[in-house]
Amino acid sequence: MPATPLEVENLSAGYGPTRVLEGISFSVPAGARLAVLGRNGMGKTTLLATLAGQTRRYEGRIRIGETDVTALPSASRALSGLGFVPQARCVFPTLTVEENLFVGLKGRPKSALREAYDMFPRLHERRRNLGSQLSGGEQQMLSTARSILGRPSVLLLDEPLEGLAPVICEELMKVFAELAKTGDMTILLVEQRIQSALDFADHVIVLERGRIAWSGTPVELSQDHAAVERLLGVGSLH
Amino acid sequence: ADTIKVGVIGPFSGPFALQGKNFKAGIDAYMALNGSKVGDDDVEVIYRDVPQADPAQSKALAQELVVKEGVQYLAGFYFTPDAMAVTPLLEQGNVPLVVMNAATSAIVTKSPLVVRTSFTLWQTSTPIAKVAKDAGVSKIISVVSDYGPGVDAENAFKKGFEAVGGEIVEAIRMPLATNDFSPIMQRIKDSGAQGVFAFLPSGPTTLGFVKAFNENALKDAGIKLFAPGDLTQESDLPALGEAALGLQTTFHYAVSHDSPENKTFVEAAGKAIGNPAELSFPSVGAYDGMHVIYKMIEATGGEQDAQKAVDAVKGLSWASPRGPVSIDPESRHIIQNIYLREVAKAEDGSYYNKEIQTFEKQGDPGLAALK
Amino acid sequence: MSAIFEVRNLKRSFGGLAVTNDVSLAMRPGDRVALIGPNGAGKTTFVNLVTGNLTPDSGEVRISGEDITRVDAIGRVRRGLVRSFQVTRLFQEMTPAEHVALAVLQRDGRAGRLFGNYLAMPEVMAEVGDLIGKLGLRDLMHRRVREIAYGQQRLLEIAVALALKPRVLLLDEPAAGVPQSDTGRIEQALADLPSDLAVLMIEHDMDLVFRFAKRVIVLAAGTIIFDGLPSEVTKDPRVREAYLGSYANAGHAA
Amino acid sequence: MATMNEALARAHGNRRKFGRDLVGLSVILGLAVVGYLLFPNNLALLTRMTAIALLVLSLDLVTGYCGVATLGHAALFGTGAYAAGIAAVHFGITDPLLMLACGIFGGIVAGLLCGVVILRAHGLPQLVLSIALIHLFHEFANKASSWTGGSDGLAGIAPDPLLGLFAFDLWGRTAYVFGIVLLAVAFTLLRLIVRSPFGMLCRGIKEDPIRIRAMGAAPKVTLVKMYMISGAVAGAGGALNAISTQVVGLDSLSFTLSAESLVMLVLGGTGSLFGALTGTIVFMFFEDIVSAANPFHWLTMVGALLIAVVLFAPKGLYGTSAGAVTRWRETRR
Amino acid sequence: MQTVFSIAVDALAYGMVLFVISIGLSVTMGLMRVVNLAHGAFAMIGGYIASYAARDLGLGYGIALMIAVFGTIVIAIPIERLLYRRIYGAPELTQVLMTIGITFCIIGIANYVFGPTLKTIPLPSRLQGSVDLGFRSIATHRLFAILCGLAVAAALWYAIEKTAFGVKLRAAVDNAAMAAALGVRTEIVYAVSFAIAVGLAALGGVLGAELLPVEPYYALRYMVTFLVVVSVGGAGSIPGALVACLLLGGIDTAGRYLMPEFGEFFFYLAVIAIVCVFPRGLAGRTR
Ligand SMILES: Nc1ncnc2c1ncn2[C@@H]1O[C@H](COP(=O)(O)OP(=O)(O)OP(=O)(O)O)[C@@H](O)[C@H]1O
Ligand SMILES: Nc1ncnc2c1ncn2[C@@H]1O[C@H](COP(=O)(O)OP(=O)(O)OP(=O)(O)O)[C@@H](O)[C@H]1O
Ligand SMILES: [Mg+2]
Ligand SMILES: [Mg+2]
Repeated sequence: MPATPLEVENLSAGYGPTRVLEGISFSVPAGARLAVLGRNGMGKTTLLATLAGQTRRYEGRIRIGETDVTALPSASRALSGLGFVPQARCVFPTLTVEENLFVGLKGRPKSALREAYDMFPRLHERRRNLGSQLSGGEQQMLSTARSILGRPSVLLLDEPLEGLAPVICEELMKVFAELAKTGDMTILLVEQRIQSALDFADHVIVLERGRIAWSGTPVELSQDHAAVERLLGVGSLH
Repeated sequence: ADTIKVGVIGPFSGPFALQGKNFKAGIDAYMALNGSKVGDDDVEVIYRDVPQADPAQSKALAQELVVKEGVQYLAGFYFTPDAMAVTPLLEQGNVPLVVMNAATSAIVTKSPLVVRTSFTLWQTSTPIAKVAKDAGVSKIISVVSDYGPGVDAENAFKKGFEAVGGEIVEAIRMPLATNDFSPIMQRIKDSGAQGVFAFLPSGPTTLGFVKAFNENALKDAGIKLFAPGDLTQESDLPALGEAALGLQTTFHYAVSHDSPENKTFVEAAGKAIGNPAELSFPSVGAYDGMHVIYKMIEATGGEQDAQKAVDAVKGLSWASPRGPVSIDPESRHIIQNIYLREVAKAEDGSYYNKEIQTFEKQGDPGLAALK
Repeated sequence: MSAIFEVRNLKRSFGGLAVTNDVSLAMRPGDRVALIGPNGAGKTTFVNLVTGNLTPDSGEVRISGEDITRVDAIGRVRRGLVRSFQVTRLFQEMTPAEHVALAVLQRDGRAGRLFGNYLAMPEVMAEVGDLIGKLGLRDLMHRRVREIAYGQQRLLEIAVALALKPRVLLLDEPAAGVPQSDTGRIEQALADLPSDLAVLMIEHDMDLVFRFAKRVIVLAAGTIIFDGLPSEVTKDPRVREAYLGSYANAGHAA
Repeated sequence: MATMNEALARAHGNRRKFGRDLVGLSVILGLAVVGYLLFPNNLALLTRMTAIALLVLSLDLVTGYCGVATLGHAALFGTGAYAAGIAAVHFGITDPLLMLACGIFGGIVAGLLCGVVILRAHGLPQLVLSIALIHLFHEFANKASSWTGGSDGLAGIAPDPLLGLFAFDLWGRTAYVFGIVLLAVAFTLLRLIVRSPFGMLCRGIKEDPIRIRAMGAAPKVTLVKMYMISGAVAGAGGALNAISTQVVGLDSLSFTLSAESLVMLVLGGTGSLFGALTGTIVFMFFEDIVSAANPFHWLTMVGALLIAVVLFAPKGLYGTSAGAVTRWRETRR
Repeated sequence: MQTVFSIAVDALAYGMVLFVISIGLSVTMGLMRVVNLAHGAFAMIGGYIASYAARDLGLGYGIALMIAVFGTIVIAIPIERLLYRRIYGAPELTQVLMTIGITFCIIGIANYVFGPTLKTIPLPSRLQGSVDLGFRSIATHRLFAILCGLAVAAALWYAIEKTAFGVKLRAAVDNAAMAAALGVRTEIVYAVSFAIAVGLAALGGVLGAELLPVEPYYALRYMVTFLVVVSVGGAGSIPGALVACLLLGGIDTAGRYLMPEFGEFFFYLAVIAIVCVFPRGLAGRTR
C-alpha cells in the first residue's frame, strides 16, 4: 500500500496577520481528482498557494508522498513532486516560450519539451516569442504545460481554464483526465466553471470563509441543492 | 587661567580626508613641541568636518563654533568657498580667521580679520614661468582643471610667462572629473608646444595625468612638463613612482626641506599622523597657522579682541619648517620662499621632491592682479 | 442610425505574423456585440489597436464619424472609447473607492484639482457608492486592492470602466476569473447601462456570450470569419471546428 | 441606511484626516520650540535642517507620490538658491521675501525643465537622466562664474532685515523663525495637495501609467505639474539656505546633495510627508552628532545606520512605525 | 586623419576598460535587479587585495589577480548572506539605501585599514611599455584590458543566454516565487550570480587600476560612471553594455579632445540624448 500522495492536517494560513484558512484537513489517494470549489474570495487560491509553500502558514502539517514538507521551502516541495499552476499564470515575461518551458523541466532532458508542444501546438508556433508577448490564453497554456513537464505527483491547478477557448478547454480537461488515470498524478483543481469541474472530479470539497464547508462526490453535490445555493451561489446544477 | 578655544574646520572625512588629517597633524605637532598653554591659558582645539566644499555647511558650523562653543579663533579651511563663506561672520563674532590652506588670493580681501599661512596659486605658479623660459622653452600649452584654483594657476602662469617673453599657444581647461587623459595628451601633441604647464588638484587624478603623459610618449618626444607642486604632493609620490621621476615643480614646501626646523617638524608631525608617508603640504600651513594663533593669544593676553590679535601678527616673521616667512602687514598673507623641486629617488628607494632652486621672499602676485 | 464606432481595414503584424489582418467592422449605438475566437486570434491586439495602445500598420478607426487613428490613447478615452483589461491593471496600493472616484473625477475633468478631497464631495461619493454596490464590492470599498481576491479585482476593473461613462465600451474577458455566482452581477451592471451605449465584449464563457450578445463576431488568425446572429454562429462549421468544439452540440444556444 | 452609514464614515474619515493635519502642524511647531530651547546656540544647524527638509519634502512629492526615480533633485534646490542669491548680489533685490519669491520662481522653472527631460524614461534610465541633468546644472553654474562665482561660491549676499524689523544676525534667530514658518506653511499646503484629486491621480500614475491613460488622464502633464510644485518647494528651501547662510556654493547643485536627500527620504519612508521630515531630522542629527564625536570615521557609522534601517525598518523609520501602530490598533479592535 | 585614428584607439581603450569594470554591475543590476551602488566598493576591495599581494607580498601579477578575485568573493559571501539576501526583490530605493550604507562602511574600513593614500598594482614587465600600432603606440596594459574585456563579454553572454543556469537565473529574477514553485533553488542561483558579479567587479578593479587608481573613495568617485554606462547600455544586456561603453567612451574621448572645457557637457548631453531615443537603454530587456 503506497502512501497517500497528499495529506493535509489542520492547516491554517494567511497573509501577514490576516488568517484566511482555518483548520483544513483532507487527504487524497493516488490518481484522485479533487475539485475545490467556493465563491469569490473564500480562500481557494490561498489553499493552493499554501500547499505550494508561498504563503505564511500558522499551523498544521502537509505531507507529500513519504515526505513531510511542512517546513520545506517552495523549491524543495516542487522537487519532491509538487506541481503548481497559479491563478495569475506567472509566465516569465522576459524568457522565451521555450525557456519558460525549460525552467519547468526539473532536470529532464531537453527533448522532453516535445511533450508540451504536442499538448499545445500553438506553443510550438510561438516558441521564440517572449512570455510577455503571448495572448492571455497562450499564457495559460504555457503555464499549464510548464508544470506538467516536471512530471509532478501532485498537480495543483488554479483556474486553468480561465481565458481558454471552449475547444481547448475540452482538450485540456481530457489531458488532465488522462494524466490522472495513469495513477501517477493526483490533481487538485480549483475552477469557476462548476460544471467542468464536476465532470472532471471524483471528489469535491467546497470552501466557505477559509473552512471546508462541504465535502463529497460530484453526484452528491448536484443533488444537494441547498448546499449548492448557499455555498456556490448558483441556482442549480444541470 | 582660561581655556582658549580654537575652532578648526576642514575635510576630516570624505575624499579629502588626507588633507584634513594633515591639518590635524600640523596642529598636533605644534602643540606637542610648544605645549598646550600660552601664558597660563590653556589652548583647546575643536574640529568640525566639512568633507567637500560646502560653504553653507561651513558657515553653519562656524556659527555654531562661535556662538555655542565660544571659540576665540577660527582656523583651517581647505577649500576657498568654505573660507569665503565664513568671512562675513568675523566682525560680528569678534574672531580672527587663520586660513591654513584655501589658496585663492581674494580671501584676505573679504575681511580685515583674515590671516593666511598657506600659499596662493599665483604665488606658486608664477616662478615656474621663469623656470620654463630658462629651460629654453618659449611655446607652452596650459592645461588646468576647470575650477577656481585651476583658473588662478592658468592666469598666474600666463602672466608670468608672457612677462618673460614666452608664448602660450593654447589654454585648455578640463573637467575636474577627468579619468582618461589620453585625448588631452593628443591635444598637447597636436598643439606644437614645446612644454606643458599643468595644474590638477592633488589626489587620484594626478596619477592618471602623469601616467598618460609618459604612456603617450610625450616625455620621449621631449615635451617638458611644468607644474606647481600640487601635482607631486609627497603622499602621492609612492603611487606616482618611476613615472614622476625628474618632474619639476615649484611649491612653497617640500617635506624633504633641509633645515633643523623642518627636521623637528617632520618628526613631530610624522608621529602625529601615524604614517609619515601621508605627510603633505597642508600640515605645514596648519603648523604655522598655530604659530600665528599662539602669537595672537600672547598679544591679547587671552582676551577676545580680534582686531588687536590680527594687528599683533602683521609683519610677524619667523623661521617656519618651510624656511623664513613673514606676514605681509598690508595683505595679511604670508611672504615665503618658493622652491623649484625635482622628483628624485632616495637611497632607500622612496621618492621625494628635491629642492634645486629658491625664489626668495615671494609675495602674492594674485592680489595685484585682483585690482 | 449611423455607426458610432467604425474600423476600416485595420492591419498590424509582429515580425512576420499578421495578427490583425484587414479587419473592418462598425457598431451602432445600443449594439451588444461579442467578439470571440481561438486563443491568439488577435482579439486583445484588436482592442489595443482600437484604443491606441498599439499603432496599426494601416487602416483607420473612427468614432462618431471622426477619424481618430492619429489620436493618442488619452484622446480616445476622452471621446468616449473606453476599455477594460484582460489581465487586471489596478493600483495595488489604492482602494476600490479611490479607483472609482478617480475615474468619476477624471470624467468630469476634476482630477487635476489641487485642493479638496473626494470624500467630501457628496455627488462623487454617491456615484462611487452606487457603482461599487452594484458590483458587490461594498464591504471591500476601503481595503487595499492588493488584499482582495482576484475575482473581486475583475469586478472592480469593470466598475472603473463604467465610471467613465463611455459611449463605446470594449470589455476584454470581463468574466474571466469571476465565479459563476458573480457573473450575474456583471450582466446586471451591463443591463443597467444606457441603451445607446455600444458594447463590444470579448469572452470565452459561451453561456455569458449567448445571454449577452445580439450579434457575434468571430475572429480567427486575425481575420473576421463570421459576423452575424448568435443563433447562427453555432451552425457555422468553421467556427465549430476552430473554436466551439462540442459546445455547439450541447445545444446551449437554442 | 447605507447612505447614512456612508455619510457617517465620511465625516469620521474627514475629521480624522483633518486631525492628522493639525497634529502634523503642531508636531512641527512643537519640535521647532524644543529645538530652540535645547539648542539655542545652534540655530544655524537647525535652520539648515529646515532648508534641507524642504528639499526632502519636495523630493518626496516626485519620488514618493509619483514614483519618479531621481538622483538629481538638488537641481531644483540649487536653482532656487542661486536665483535668490543672484537677485541679491547682481540686482540688489535684498528683501528676504522678494528673494524667497525669486527662489520659488527659479525652482519652478528648474522643475519644469527637469520634469520635461526626466519623464522621458522610467526606472534606471530615468535615474541616469537625472544624474546627467544635475551634472549639467553643476557644470553650467561652474562655467557661468561671473554670475555664480563659480567654484568659489556666490558670496556677498546681504539680506535686509525681515519685514524691516528683524535682522539676520550671527545668532540666527530670525533665520530660524523664518525657516520654521516657511516649513509649516509648505507642509500644510502639501498635505492638502497630496490628498486632493490631483494627489490621488499622481499615486495612480506611480502604480500604473498605462491604466491612468486608459482612464483618459495624461500622466506626463500631471507629473510635470507635480514637478513644478516640487520645484517651488525646493526653490523655497534653496532661497532659505541662501538667505540664512548668505552664500551659495556649487554644492547646492551637486549630485552629492541630491543623493543625500534621497537617502534621507528613504530613511524616513517615502510616500508620506511625515516620513520626509523624520528622515531629514534623524539623518542630519545623526550626522552632526557622530561627525562632531569622531570627524575621522563617522562615515562608517552613517553606513551602519542605513543598513540597520533597511534591516529593521524596511519601510523607513516613519513608514515602519506607522505600520506597526496601525497593526497594533487593528489587533486591539 | 591620423588624429581621428588616434582618437579612435583612445576611445576603444577607454571604453573597454570601462566595460571591464562595469560589466559585473550589469549582472547585479540588470539580471538580479539589485541597484548595487556598492559595485565600486567590491572593485576597490579587489584592487586593494591585488595591490597588497603584488606590492607588499611581492607575488606575480597573475597570481595577485586571482587572489583578488577569489578574496573579494570570499569577503562578499557573508555580505550577501546577511545583507543582500534581504533586498532581493525589494523596492529600488530600499536597495539604494542599503547599498549606499554598505559602500560607506567599506570606505570607512578601507580608510582605516589601508589609509587614505593611493595604492598601485605594479605591472609585470610584459604589460609595461607600449605596443606600436604603426601610426601610434598604445600602452600594453590597455591592450591587455581590451582582450580581457572581450573574453569576459563572450563568456558572460554565453553563460546568461545559453546555459541552464542562465535561464534559471532569469526566471528567478522575473518571478522568484514561481521559479521556486518550479523547483529552482533561487537562493543558490542568486548567491552564485552574486559571486560572479563580485568576482567581475574585482577583476575590473584590478585591470582598470591604471586608469582609476585605487583609494578609499574609489567606491563613490566612480559610482555614477558605472551606473550611467550600465543603464545606457540597458541593464542586463552584455552586448548593450559593450556598445554603450564604446559609444560613451568615444563621445567622452572625442569631446575631451575637441573641446575639453565642455567635456562634461558633451558627455552628459549625449547620455540624455541616448536615453531619450532609447528609453530602455540601448538593448534593454523588455520587462
Ligand atoms: N495578499 C493578501 N493580503 C491580505 N489578504 C489577502 C491577500 N490575498 C488574498 N487575501 C484575502 O484572502 C481571502 C481569500 O483569497 P483567495 O485569493 O484565496 O480567494 P479565492 O477563493 O481564490 O477567490 P477567487 O475565486 O476570487 O480567486 C480574500 O478575502 C482576500 O481578501
Ligand atoms: N508584441 C508582440 N510581439 C509578437 N507577437 C505578439 C505580440 N503581441 C501579441 N503577439 C501575438 O499575437 C497573437 C494575438 O494575440 P492576442 O493577445 O491579440 O490574442 P487573443 O485573441 O486576445 O487571445 P486570447 O483569447 O488567448 O487572449 C498571439 O499569438 C500573440 O502571441
Ligand atoms: Mg483564486
Ligand atoms: Mg486576449
